[in-house]
Amino acid sequence: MREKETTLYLGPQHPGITGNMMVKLKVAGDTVVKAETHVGYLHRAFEKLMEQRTWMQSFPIVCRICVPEPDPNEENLARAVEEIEGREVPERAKYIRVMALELSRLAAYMLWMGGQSGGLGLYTAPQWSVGDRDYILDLFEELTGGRIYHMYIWAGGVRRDLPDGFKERVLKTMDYFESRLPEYDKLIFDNAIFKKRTIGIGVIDKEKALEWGVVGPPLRGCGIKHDVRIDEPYEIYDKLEFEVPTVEGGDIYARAMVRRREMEQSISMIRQVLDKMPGGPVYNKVPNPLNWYVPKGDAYVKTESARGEFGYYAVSDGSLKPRRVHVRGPAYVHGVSLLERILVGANISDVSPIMNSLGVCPPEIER
Amino acid sequence: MYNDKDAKKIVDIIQSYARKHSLWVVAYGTGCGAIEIPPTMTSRYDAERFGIRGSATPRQADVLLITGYLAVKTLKRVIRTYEQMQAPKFVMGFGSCTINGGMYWDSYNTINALDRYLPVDVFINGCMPRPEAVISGFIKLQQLISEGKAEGAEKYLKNLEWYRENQNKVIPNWNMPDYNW
Amino acid sequence: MAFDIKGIISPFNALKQFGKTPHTVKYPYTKKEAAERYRGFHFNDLEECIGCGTCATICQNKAIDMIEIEGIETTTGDSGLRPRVDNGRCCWCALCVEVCPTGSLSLTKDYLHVTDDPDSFLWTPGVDNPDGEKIKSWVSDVEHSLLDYQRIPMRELEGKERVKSFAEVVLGYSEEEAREEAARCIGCGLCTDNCPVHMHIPEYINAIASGHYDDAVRLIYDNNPLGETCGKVCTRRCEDICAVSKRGEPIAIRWLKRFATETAANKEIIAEIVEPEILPPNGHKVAIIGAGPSGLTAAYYLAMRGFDVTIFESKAHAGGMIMYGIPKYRLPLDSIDKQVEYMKSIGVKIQYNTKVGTDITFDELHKNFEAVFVGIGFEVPYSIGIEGENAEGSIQAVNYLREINSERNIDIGDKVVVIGGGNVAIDAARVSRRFGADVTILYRRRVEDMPADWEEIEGAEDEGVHIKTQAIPLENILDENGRVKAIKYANAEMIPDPDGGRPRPKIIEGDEHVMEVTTVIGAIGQEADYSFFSEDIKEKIEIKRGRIVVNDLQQTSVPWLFAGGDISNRRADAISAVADGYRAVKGIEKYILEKS
Amino acid sequence: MEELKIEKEIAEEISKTFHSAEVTVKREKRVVVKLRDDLITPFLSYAKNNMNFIHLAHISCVDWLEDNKFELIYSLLNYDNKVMILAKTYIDRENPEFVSHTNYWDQAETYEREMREMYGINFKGNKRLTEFILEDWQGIPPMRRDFDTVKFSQDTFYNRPGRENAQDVRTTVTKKSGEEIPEIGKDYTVRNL
Repeated sequence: MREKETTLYLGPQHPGITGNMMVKLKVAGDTVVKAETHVGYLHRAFEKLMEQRTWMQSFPIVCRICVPEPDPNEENLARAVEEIEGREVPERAKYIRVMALELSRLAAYMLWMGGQSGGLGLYTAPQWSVGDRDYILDLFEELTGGRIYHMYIWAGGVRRDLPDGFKERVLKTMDYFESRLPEYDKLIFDNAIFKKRTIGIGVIDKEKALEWGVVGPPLRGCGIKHDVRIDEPYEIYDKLEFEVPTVEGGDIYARAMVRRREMEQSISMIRQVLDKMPGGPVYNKVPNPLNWYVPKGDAYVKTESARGEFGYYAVSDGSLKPRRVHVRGPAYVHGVSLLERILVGANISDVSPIMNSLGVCPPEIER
Repeated sequence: MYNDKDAKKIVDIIQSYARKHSLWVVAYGTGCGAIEIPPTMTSRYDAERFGIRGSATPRQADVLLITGYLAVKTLKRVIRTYEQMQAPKFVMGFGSCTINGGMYWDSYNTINALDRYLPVDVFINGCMPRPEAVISGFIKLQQLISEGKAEGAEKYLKNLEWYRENQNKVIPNWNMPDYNW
Repeated sequence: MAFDIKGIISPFNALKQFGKTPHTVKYPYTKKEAAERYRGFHFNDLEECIGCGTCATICQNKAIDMIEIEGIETTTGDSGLRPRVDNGRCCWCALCVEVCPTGSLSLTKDYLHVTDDPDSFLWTPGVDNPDGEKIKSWVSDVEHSLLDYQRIPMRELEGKERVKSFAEVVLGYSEEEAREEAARCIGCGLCTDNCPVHMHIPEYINAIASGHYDDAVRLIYDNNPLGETCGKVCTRRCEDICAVSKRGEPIAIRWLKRFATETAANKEIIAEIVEPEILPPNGHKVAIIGAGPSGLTAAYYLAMRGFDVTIFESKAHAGGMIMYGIPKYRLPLDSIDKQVEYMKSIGVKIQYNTKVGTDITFDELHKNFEAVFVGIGFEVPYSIGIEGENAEGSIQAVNYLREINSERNIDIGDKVVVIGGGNVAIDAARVSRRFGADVTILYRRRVEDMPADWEEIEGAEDEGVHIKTQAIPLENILDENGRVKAIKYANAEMIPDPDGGRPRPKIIEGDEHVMEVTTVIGAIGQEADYSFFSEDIKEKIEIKRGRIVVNDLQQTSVPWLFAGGDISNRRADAISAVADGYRAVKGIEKYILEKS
Repeated sequence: MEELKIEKEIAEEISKTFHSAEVTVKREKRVVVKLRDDLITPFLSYAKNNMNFIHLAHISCVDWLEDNKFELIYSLLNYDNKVMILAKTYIDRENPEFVSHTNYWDQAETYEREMREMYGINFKGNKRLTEFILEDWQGIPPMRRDFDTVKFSQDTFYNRPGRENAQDVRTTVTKKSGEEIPEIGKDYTVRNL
């Protein structure tokens, strides 16, 4: 029996949608026949604004591109301009940067965990994970002066050195997180409901994944080992011991497990960073930002963020301001072309978990 | 003996007491300030202590949080959401962007002063406001409600034309149903 | 999927949490203090702030306005404005704190402002939160500041090398160094107020920083035709109040000016760059007495405005004190020539070897010219006032330097004592070193009291000049031929001034010493020679403490007579003379236009 | 330089196949190829099919207003050796048109939609050049350099009053000292960053 097709607008005001976007669904019964994403609700024109601002003034605004995880943006822009200019970054600053990146990855995964499981009706999970995430935000507040927007990493290094006793507090928090992970396993990852709702749902075809430009945990959830941290090690990732977990299956559960296992890796990496961190300066002064002429040139740099490969293409024309900064967020592909494809055939109730598992983050799609 | 006037007063007091302790927030993360809503609502800051909780639909909700900048495209949806909400309804503006444009003061796609387009009852300072500030905002709102000063919705209806004029100035294609029946 | 018994039971593990104290921060009943570095509302130390406005410039949100605050005046080195933050714009990134040159601006732990009034978000740090000092959290420090507090060092000849010749000691910035140094400037412009000429300092520095050297030269020549001279020997009051100098080394404004002006290698290039807009002759004639900095400046701008200008110079070379008073290792001859030649090329006429009073009378000048500008400088040295001062072997520094700069030799022997602590004394000492003499400076007070530039003092020490402070000369001891053979001096102690002025030296009785010398050079100051004025002029003009009293436009009590340079200002440096010349141009123009 | 062996091999292969291409090895794992605009499609096809550059990381556009050109940048990644190629070309800024590459990569569609919207470049062959980020946009595409976002924002959106008493530091100082800044200086004074 052929069911009548109806149009369903999911979002922008919808509790299941990630962020502020809209998916226009054609459904037959409960099944999605066609999906069309509509974005632009969060378009702030970052790239245009950066062309109006000097290089240094761009740092406070890039972190706003991705709200749950601002640090990769700062790090990317910093590294892009450093590459154009040929500026060296002190070794200690590189370690601190990696620590901040991994802490923010951990925070982003905690938030994702809350969103993913909360969306499936496991209401205790967000209470735990978002509550625990706050301890990382406390650390960030102490380190950078801001809970959410850190504006900490910038060209030439980082803004301030670690505060006194920070290392101990980070280690304590990491110990706490490590002790919490088995609890999360029991609550979420072993949970029958969670498994039931995620295994075999939202499958990305392994063959297609590469061609579609899938990156990050969704790609590793297809069993493909691809991670900027090992492919093109930046900062000091080549000095750390870590593995890039891959899980076969390509479904929501596989992606969840990739993230779950990466959390362990992040905790271990943070410990290594703190252990190996050398002394010395943390900031190689850039010229006075009012007169900082960055030489002509361009650079494409990328970072592995919690949602995948973050790429920045920066062009300088030798003036005070960037000629162009193009931000390629992982959600750009995940949230539009990939989502539209894998939603076809899914149940309406699975749309939101699928979006969550892909890490669709509208502010980095439209910027 | 109480006369009618006193009775009305008592009803008002009971009403505003009930209102201020059950503020349901429409689940619409309009901007980046939405990232501080989960911590506020969950175990660490636990806003439910104040009777604040999420509501999936605008029609059941009392409070609309404008969490920061509004892109013009979102403004249109926000107006629609706001107009769908039933009185009593309140609007809270988060952070610098809702006050005078914040960081996006020169962006071609974000509005600068929210109170030109929607009646705002409480503004919270910050970029973005911390959970403490958010809770303070709610406390301020509760206080205004109990004092009977949170009258944004009435103001909106009274000055609808003025608001519409401002809204129409930035939204080029106004193809929306009118919910202000 | 098979029946997943483990998956059903394991979530019940959460029951373990039952009864545990929640980690909830029960705000507002319990408060969690913001972090040590929290970036909350601004605080500004109003006393320390100098109103440079860099915070307003850097703010990418245009959140900061500079406003007038009651009780804070505009003074030299302080614009009198203070920042006001629009918290409806601010994002608390603290860029403003990182560029604050004085460190007065900081962020605090306070972040709470909840209101129903959207117009209440204008926040004047320091005024609205006078107690903010106590909760300062994100503070500015030199190490993490975005500003560079270290000057690019100027390359110089080694002390040992220098004394071998009169080669220029300062080697100048390379292009790269100049741009790097210029980039340190925050462009506030506070310095311009302290410059007697009010040169366009932030503009030309910014032009250098952006690589537009031609524009820098144009901006310098806009109100100072002796930019290159000033680039080498200026006393640079601007650097004294540089905003960056509050916590670090000031921008090397003088060296940057030197760099910019030297990019124009000869008079043709200067003319090509500056493209002076010379007005057609207006038929008015102006005479200028003395081709010193004030006279040259007046002549240059008058000539540009179409006046027929003639300078009467008693010596064979133009430049006045900058030619005859400043040693050539500081200001080479060809640099002066280049600047004077350029001025001549735009129409300034100079009559050399024409001393007013002997070769031409002052009345003649008055008859033939509509206005006269006097910039004769202080050329007559003060006597030291000790016995044997006029004996052979005892000379005056200004005369000495003039002779040396005229390439005439003076035999000073091998043991020289210079008396005085000003720049002239140091110059005389350093010049003497270049003739191989062993040089000692005798100065009444302490080193920190010396009026000379610290760089000059350091340079002299590098070159091996001995500085003997708190030493007061008493007598020149002469040999049988009447020539100075030794100097007697007494050590002094510093006694505080009862009136609160600077401490005074007082001779310690009996602590007298004799030092053998071949030459004693006196350098304790000069005065002017007004003998060429006719009696009635002398009566009409007012002379106070050796200086002619003038109005804002350098006009004396005699309307057609203008004066500038050392004879009218107490600062006694080239840049003040240039300023006088520049002002006199306006005065002369006004006088002539009003008259005709 | 032993380190850049793979990159050099790739560069060599490209310059052998496309003689007019200007190939530079920028650094480790970055090869930049400058091509004529009509060679982009053959190049992308060759890189994808023969050189295994199967991942299209992004397509970017830079507006060179002074030269009246748009620069298009295609970034490709090879999953095996992790080398990235940036293929650049210039197209005319007046009536900008280019070939769509949606038939090579599905996700190119999104980039092309965005560039049409933000720069006004028409990608021939892309069937879905619909509104993407903006809604009911009137006027020139906003990412073009000649679009003045500050002016637009000031004209369209309301700025809260109350800040009119702001003073300029430089003007205050000149007012006190009497300095007159010449016309050429003004460009260097107004540090309207």
